[in-house]
Amino acid sequence: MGNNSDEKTKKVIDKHYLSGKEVRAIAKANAKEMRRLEKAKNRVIPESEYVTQMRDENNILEIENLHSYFFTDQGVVKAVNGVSFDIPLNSTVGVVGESGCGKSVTSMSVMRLLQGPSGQIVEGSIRFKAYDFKVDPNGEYIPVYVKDEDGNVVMEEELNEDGTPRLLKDGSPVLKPKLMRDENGMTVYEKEEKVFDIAKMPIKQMYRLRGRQMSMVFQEPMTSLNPIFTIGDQLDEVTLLHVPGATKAMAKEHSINMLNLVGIAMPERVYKSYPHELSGGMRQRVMIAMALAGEPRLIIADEPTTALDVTIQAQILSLFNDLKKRINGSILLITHDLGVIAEMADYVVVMYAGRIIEKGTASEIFHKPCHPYTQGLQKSKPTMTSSEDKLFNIPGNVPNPINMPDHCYFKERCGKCLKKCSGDYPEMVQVSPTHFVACHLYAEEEKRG
Amino acid sequence: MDENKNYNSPEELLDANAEEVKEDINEINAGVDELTDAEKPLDKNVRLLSPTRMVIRRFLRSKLSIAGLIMLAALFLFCWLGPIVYTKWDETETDYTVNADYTVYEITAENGGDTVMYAQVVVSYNDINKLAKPSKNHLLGTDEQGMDIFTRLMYGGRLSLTISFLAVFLTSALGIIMGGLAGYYGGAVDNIIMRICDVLICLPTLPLMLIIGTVLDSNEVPSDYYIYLLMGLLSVFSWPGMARLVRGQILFLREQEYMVAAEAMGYSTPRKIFKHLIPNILPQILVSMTLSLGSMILYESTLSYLNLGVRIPYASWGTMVEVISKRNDILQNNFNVWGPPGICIIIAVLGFNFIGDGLRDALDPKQRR
Amino acid sequence: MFKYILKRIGISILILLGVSLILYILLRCMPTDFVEQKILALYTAGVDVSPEFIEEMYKSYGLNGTILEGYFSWLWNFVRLDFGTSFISHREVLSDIFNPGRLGTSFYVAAIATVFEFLIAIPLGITAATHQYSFIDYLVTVLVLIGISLPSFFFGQMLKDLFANKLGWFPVSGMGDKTVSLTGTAAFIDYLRHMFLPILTVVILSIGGRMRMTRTNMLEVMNADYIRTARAKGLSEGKVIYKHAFRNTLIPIVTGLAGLIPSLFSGAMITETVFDLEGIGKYALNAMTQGDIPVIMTYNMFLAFLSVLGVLMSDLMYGIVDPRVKLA
Amino acid sequence: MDNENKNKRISSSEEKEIAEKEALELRLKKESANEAAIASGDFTDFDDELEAEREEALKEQVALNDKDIEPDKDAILEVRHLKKYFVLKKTILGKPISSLRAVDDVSFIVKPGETLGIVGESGCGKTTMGRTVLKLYQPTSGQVFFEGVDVAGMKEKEMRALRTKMQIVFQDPYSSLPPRSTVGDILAEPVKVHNIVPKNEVKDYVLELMESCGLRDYYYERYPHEFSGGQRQRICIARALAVKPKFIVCDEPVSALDVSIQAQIINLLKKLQIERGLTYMFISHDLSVVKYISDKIGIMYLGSMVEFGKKQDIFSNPLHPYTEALFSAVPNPNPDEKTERIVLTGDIPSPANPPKGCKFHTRCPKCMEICKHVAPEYKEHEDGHFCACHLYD
Repeated sequence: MGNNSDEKTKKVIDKHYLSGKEVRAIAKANAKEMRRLEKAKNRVIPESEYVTQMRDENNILEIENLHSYFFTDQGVVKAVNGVSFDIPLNSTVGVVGESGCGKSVTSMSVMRLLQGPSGQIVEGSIRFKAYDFKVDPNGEYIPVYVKDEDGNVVMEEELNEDGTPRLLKDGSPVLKPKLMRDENGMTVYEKEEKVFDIAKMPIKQMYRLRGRQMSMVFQEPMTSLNPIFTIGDQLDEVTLLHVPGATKAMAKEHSINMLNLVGIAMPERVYKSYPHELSGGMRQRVMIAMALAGEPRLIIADEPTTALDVTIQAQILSLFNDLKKRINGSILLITHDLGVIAEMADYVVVMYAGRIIEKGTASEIFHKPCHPYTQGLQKSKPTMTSSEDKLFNIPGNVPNPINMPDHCYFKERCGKCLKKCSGDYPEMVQVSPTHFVACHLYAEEEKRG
Repeated sequence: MDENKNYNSPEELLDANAEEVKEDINEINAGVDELTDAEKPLDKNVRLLSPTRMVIRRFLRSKLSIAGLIMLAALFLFCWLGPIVYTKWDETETDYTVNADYTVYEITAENGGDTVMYAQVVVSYNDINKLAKPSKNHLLGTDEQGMDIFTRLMYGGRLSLTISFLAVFLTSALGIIMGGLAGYYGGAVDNIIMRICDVLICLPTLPLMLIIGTVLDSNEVPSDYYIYLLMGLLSVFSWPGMARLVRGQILFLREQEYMVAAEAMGYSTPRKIFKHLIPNILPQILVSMTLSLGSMILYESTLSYLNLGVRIPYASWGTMVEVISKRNDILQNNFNVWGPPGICIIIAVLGFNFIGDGLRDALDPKQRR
Repeated sequence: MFKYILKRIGISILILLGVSLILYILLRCMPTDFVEQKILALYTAGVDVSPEFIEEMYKSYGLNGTILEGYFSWLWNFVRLDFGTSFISHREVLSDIFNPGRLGTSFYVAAIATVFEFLIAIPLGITAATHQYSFIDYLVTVLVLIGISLPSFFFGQMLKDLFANKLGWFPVSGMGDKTVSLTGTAAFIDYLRHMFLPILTVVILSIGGRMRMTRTNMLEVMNADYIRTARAKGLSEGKVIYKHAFRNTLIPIVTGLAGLIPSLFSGAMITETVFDLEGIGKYALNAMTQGDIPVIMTYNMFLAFLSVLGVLMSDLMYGIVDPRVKLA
Repeated sequence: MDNENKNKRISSSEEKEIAEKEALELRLKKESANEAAIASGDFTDFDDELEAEREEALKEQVALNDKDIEPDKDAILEVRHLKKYFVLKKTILGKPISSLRAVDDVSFIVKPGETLGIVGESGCGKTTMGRTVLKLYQPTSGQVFFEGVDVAGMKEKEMRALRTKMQIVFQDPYSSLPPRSTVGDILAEPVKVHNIVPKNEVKDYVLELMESCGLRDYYYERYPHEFSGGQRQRICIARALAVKPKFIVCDEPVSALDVSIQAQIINLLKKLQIERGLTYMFISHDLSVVKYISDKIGIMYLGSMVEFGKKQDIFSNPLHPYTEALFSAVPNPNPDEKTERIVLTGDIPSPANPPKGCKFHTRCPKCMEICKHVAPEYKEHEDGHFCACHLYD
């Protein structure tokens, strides 16, 4: 036991840990930044400040240069660090990456569900095309009136409570414009398409989008349902909240329809039960039903099958695939499992340490992976059909995204490093109309070709 | 790279890809299992908080913890260093300076139709200087017995704090042993200990102490160690709280995989308990002990206030406040007699509670910020 | 369910037996002549204690036999609700302790204080939790800690000195103004004026713990996954807090209500003494300092019974309030 | 009076005898009816409870018969009729009323240097089995021979010495390391306790161990919370190796890890196996991982082994419908290859209340009438390929 070697290790440790002074400095800077961002979240601003235009009309969601940070005692964790991708209408986009790559934080940012005050969207924009009720200056919904062929509003007699027509003093009936009603007898309100920049929206405005325009299925079905309300209560809540004028009975009918839709065999019984009486797979179905109940245009599924058993995962995946055809909306699927992505997604985004390193259509990513990380990821997953003797592996560990270097984050683990890799972080390079990669290997090529 | 090559079919693409993959495997697998230096820089980049600093950092984040530390430090200095520096009076020394009380009576008398007012001054001499107002001689005045309040405050503090510490240590020791036994062995041992806990918890503490006080009285326990005995017995009856905490923690930890791993390693039972279980429940025990120090001080002072604790002429904070339970005039006129000890009690209890609360937050593994 | 309750009642009886055994052993720790002395002292002080009474006392407490004999003879009397006669008042303990006026006074003070405690503590606790690390949270935490750090005797006396002696807003002590005879509303107002300070003392002393409990529970619930689900549904923050989070926080609060049973009837010993209220607490304290054994034993058994009842009730409440808990 | 009473007593005991006799007859009748039903395939009047009792008795008989057979000399581990029940409810006197059959009559053999993969979903008892084999749980019944010695009946003290030969690596790398010890302490403690190397060589030994597990020497003084999941799992593996074991139970060692790290750990385990001649029992829910590392594979469902055999046999010729379903449930990472998959309906039943007959019949796509009533026998179909299914009767 050399004293010398002991002392050496000691020194290494001292450098390894943050000093008290540094910690105080971090805490001070964090507190200031968090206070500023929290304030911005709750301020009241006119709508014009967060209503924008889509870059491409075929997209439902466009994320551009999104930065979401966590302010921790050990420094700022740049969980999402300049992420940009689009979700086209009626398509499924899969985000894949390892733990800590920022995929879940991205989805939470879209829903504005980051846990404040430490988690904050710092920069960037998330444009979402909402198709929502139009509101008049008083904040009321505008009903749609029945019109005849000439475009004039049809008038109808106003009725008294007993069903007899209400008459004016001169005996003529009181007329009012006839309201348009849907098959349930519900009043139809005017809707309009509007593009919101979610990153800039005051948090109170988000209530209009969540559940109705975009909804979310979470990873942990066991804890994501409120244990003291029945499934029915929790499902009805969505309908009652988002369908104007909905009654309890209608909500129940709708909820049971939804439970049927997600393949629950005895919807009436499940409707009355409490979450703890159901199995994990059933609860995840309920979560999906809840996400569908508001008829949103975007469903975010954050690792929806990770907590489930293989055979149950297969059930849920086939349910999703079935739903994809039936619902009128897009899905943002977050997962670490390439197999799940391959089964579900049309477009794939690969993330690493808070950044996108590659994106493209599913077949591009799976058949022509460009980034060494994507390639490595695919090869390191043992498959049912492969039979190599030794599994490929990417050396090293997933980096902790505090104090990231300026160069490519994957450099240390990459087997194809160039000299250039020690330089700036690589730009996104287009290798096909739909395929982008952030790697110096291809930047070279682009210049050459 | 052949990214721009055209493939005729997906199969072809797949094949081409497969070959490429093979190359890559050979390329990258060279040196995979050996430690690559590649890992080093990123690893080094991240600087974390050491566990101790993490706790200290969280503890000191709260200004309340700092306030608590300062309050207690001041109080301890006052009680232990105070009597060494300020030696003018002793704890039980009565000030025998004779002082005179002047009482003025108004007397009205009729004097030939006029009402005339006289003042009659009655001078009464006390053989002791009791209930003196604060002065240079007595910084906080004197009490009923003519003893210096400032001095008694320091000695009383010594006693109150010492007793509380002893009681808490005794309670915790009992609690840890009983809870540890119950949690580790489970089964019948657990059942018996927990039923004993149930019984003890149902015993009302304050009335119980009153009975014990009566018992001690009846057995004519000398007042020198009367309070120690009383607090010792209090500990005997108040360990169930700690025992339940320890038991719960042990039951939780036993399920943790590292305890299963210790079992799989074939460690002996004492090693498992003392090297693996106890160090991991120590933080919770520490928090609970700090918080119960506060409540012990409250108990001690309450018992003293009820005339069950420290007996005059010895001082304790509770005893010093006790006077006012019988004398409304002292309550009204002599705040210097009962105010300072009361405030000292509050400061001590508050100090321990502040620190306990800060420690709880600092050691809470669930805290993420 | 029924079986469960029976089982719990059985366990409760066992606990009560344990409590009674401990109490009896403590009692027997007193030298027997002490009892005699105590009674004689009372006799000489003018309390009417006859030799027959002493004899009866010896018999009912088995003070002349072995401990076990004595215990069973005492227990037998106790089970028959024969609690003996008080040394001091020389009345039946049963009617003396459970005197409606005495029990009522303690109950009113405790009940009113509890209502205020909940009304203040719960909203404050929730606000502190939903604004974690904010100024309000800080303030609440400080207030909580101060509240639980106050010694009741000192704080009560301070309030008395300030509001009664110095400011004269409230009467110093007692239950009513004895100098004048009041009726109707005036008497009621007078009663309230006398009760105000004791209630204030109890509220301030107990509010801290309740607030802290609410805050901790609320914080835990607010971090739960289902709160995130509720937000993702599009519920407003207010609804998330008051419907989803609060309902979950309510479970321990409601079951905690049953745990209040002992404190409702046991009386606040110190507070009642400080403000000179004729409640059960003051009565018991008096008995204890004077060594009135029959009263002490009965009072302590009563408290033990109440706390066993409280535990049982709160467990039953869990079964009712929380759908996850099945009592079996 | 007395006489009358006596008479009554006699008559009552006589009645009892008669009743017993009748019951026995009825039972025999029912038993033969059951047998006939099984033979004919008509289960309308089938007595399920009786059948369950019969099967239970049969199992016990077989276990009793096998008890005295010498353990296999070539095997490092031989498990015979292993059962582990957890008591859920008991009477006041401690007699179990209902119990959870986590492991229900499992038998297999592992040869030195092999890797046995155990696959199953949650609640199938794979983790319990891993721990029971190591006697971290006391087996309810059955025998576990480790190198020819029955571990199941061993006392704790004897067991302690044997612990150096068999080790375990856990699933959750976060809860399996004590949070308040440094990596050095964690690794050095077992070495010191079991005197693996002389005291002055402990540190060097540990550093060497760390290097072979891919851990840097300066990690020695660090705490577990500073490491990522993969590194923690390396520490766990190093800890298991510290006592130079021969046999390691790997309880889902990679399922909490990221894909790229999974591969690292699997490769590490493989490397160590070759270097140190280790035998693994590799428990996982991920078929593709198990396939990669194992020589033999056992598939469990609700506490029972439903199929067991060499890897090649199981993959090329899966016998049990559950195995087939598991295979097809694994998502295929090829977006253009949309294979038809067998999706099992319904949920996994609770192991506390498993279905009658074949436990899998509630979800089985090939369920027959007999499956609902009679539990299939676990038997060898080909050389070393076991299966419990009525399809192959």
